[in-house]
Amino acid sequence: MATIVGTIMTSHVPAIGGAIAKGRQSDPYWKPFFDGYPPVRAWLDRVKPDVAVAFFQDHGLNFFLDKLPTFAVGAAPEYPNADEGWGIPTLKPVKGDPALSWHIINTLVADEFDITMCQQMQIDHALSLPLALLWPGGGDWPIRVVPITMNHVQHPLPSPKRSWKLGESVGRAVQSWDSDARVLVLGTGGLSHQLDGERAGFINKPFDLMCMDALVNDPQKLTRYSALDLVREAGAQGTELMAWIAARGATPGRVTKVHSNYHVPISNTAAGLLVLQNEDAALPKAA
Amino acid sequence: MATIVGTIMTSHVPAIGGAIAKGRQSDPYWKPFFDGYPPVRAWLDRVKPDVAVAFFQDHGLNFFLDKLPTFAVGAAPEYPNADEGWGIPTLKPVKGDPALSWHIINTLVADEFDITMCQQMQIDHALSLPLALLWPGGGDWPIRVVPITMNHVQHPLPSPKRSWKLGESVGRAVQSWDSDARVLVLGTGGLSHQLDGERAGFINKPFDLMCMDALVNDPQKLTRYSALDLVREAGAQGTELMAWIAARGATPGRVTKVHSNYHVPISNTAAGLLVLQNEDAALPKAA
Amino acid sequence: MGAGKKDYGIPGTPIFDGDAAQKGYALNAMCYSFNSAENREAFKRDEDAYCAKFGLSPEQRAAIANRNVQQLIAAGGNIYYLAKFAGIFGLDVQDVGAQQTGMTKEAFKAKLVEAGR
Amino acid sequence: MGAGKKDYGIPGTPIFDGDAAQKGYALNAMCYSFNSAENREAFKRDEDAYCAKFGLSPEQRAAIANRNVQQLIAAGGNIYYLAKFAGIFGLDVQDVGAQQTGMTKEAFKAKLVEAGR
Ligand SMILES: [Fe+3]
Ligand SMILES: [Fe+3]
Repeated sequence: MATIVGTIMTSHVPAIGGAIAKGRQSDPYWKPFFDGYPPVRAWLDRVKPDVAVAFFQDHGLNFFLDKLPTFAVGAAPEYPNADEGWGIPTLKPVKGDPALSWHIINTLVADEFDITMCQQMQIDHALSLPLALLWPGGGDWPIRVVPITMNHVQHPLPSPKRSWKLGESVGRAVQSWDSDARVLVLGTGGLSHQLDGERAGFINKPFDLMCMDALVNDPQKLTRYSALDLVREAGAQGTELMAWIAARGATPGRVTKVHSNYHVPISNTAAGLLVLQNEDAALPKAA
Repeated sequence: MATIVGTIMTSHVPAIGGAIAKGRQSDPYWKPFFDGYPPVRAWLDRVKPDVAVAFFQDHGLNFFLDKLPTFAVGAAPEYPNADEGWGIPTLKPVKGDPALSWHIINTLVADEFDITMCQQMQIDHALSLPLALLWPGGGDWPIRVVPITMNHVQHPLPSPKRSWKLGESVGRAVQSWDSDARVLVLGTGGLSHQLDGERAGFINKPFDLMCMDALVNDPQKLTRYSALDLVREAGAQGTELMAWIAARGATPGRVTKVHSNYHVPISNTAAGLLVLQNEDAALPKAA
Repeated sequence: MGAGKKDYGIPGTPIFDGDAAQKGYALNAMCYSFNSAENREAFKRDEDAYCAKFGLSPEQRAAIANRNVQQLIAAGGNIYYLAKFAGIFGLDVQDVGAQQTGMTKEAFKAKLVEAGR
Repeated sequence: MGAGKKDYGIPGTPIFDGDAAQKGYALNAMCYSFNSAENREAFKRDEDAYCAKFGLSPEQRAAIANRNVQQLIAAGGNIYYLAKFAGIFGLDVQDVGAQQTGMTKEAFKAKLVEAGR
């Protein structure tokens, strides 16, 4: 059966793509953010995942309000990237893993998740930029992905509790997948931020730090919030925390925190980073 | 609060559209089928619904395999019809009821259904032909609709149990809708039929009759079947029975059977018709 | 029988699952396009060009050329999209059923009537 | 503040719900089209024609003409689609935030830095 090596939760904002393209990683503005990632890459070198199951929202690239899914699961052989309207450099397509996608789809539907099944899907900055942070330097991505998108565009949003359950079901699916693959769980988005309204620029550092702590030791605590609670506490777009909650739900057994980082601001966003290792998987120890 | 007057479950097949267009209702082949509907129209004249919540599958008109939802709820002001590839006459668009659509959407997401929300949707023969059977003669449809589509195109399909629960949640939504509207529940599809494979033409009359009986008195009995059980018992496309199961799940309280009909064959299909009245609603008595 | 790898144990009954859906994607995309009368005309005008535009596999192209439902299903075709292809030639689901069961259309229709007794 | 009718009790925070989504449909459809560079060029070439093609309401057309984020949101715009409109002019989410809060961009950025202390 497949092994879940652990979980990476990270913020994503389009501006990261611009900073990478312009080589600004060491600028004073960007350094505290980019400095968070070398330890993650060291961990990845050690646990060597083959495929990532990634939870994130689609920011109006694949889906429009004509037909907007609550949860969508990609089952494509390849996922192209797009500029999304800003003319930022388009990154390489990432390879899919249709066998794992369909195994996850079959499990989710059996578990009464009413997903949208996508044999074609583009990826936006919510997946391409985390990949670029984890595997910088260009070249082909050394990982396959199964993208799972969550609606944070139009209310009603799914709840944190439903997001957690989605993650749990995906975690069970991966662990029952007949494969010797090593699987990384990825959740991207957040932390607190708000783009719209007179409260634009809202950030809630105490709430974010509480969440980052809870995600290690007591994640189900976060499922007591409603989607609107998250809007209030984490900002209108801070609901993306649900991608972290889903990723944590997918992470089985005992976990240890490998690394974390938190820096405000990147663009309008409190940037968080959290890496958890699955202690129940047989993984190489740190040197 | 809105009142659910009752529920109509009926088969749909594209050939019905041809028979109506050619005025063949009294042909020996078609008469036993069309003769089922005048009693339903008499009942509709009595209970006078304003809006219908309709469960059915989309037969590859709105949705393709690129992005295929398990359950989708329409929230459009109007739903156009299309010929679907056969050049059959296109029927008039049907008006939507966005207020009820959004109330149902809000309820379903709160109840942890991961629906796709559709501000644009076309309707295929699964809705247009039942409307034409219930309100024949052309002219504008005297009813608004909220279409709810269910995936029967690509496995994994939702289960009969999940379909029942979907219906239950929709029924609760309608009953909590702040409106004096009279609401009809509609479920279309089935009964047993199979279009593909060496078993094409498969029909299972005993199973259909058992289902029609259970749908009146013991509907939850049918939720013990899996989707594949339905394929086996009712044929590859007989899984459309789930639209009847969802419609029955949406029907509250005590029901009485107003009318039923069953005739084999229409096209490749066992044609069923079942009308239930909600006895807990204050409705005019039959003359 | 179907295009998938898994046997679901229901004789004579293709199950359109993820395997079949992957295999049939280009073919089904083409058939889905036949919802539009304009596309149906374009197919009739130049079948080769139309198939090439959708990137059909050689197996799919041959099945389309042969108008053969079993071959189309084996190549990943989904019956609901294939019905739109059949519609181009004025064929209905009874023609499609007769072809798959190796019966005349009359015999197929008689079988259906018999199933109602 | 938002385009919807319901008050969710979160000050300064539009909630893009069904009411807003209905009101903003045409506007958001236009902004969604800006995922494509070709469409962004078409908008720049002839803004009037492009808006007309999507059937914007007069309120939406005026908000687009004014490049005014608050008006766009009041007209049913969703911030994720509006960001693609802002992108045409090289504006980022900090420009958008500064405009909505009535601050200079520098002051808005300083406010964000302050929130991290
Ligand atoms: Fe985001
Ligand atoms: Fe059907």
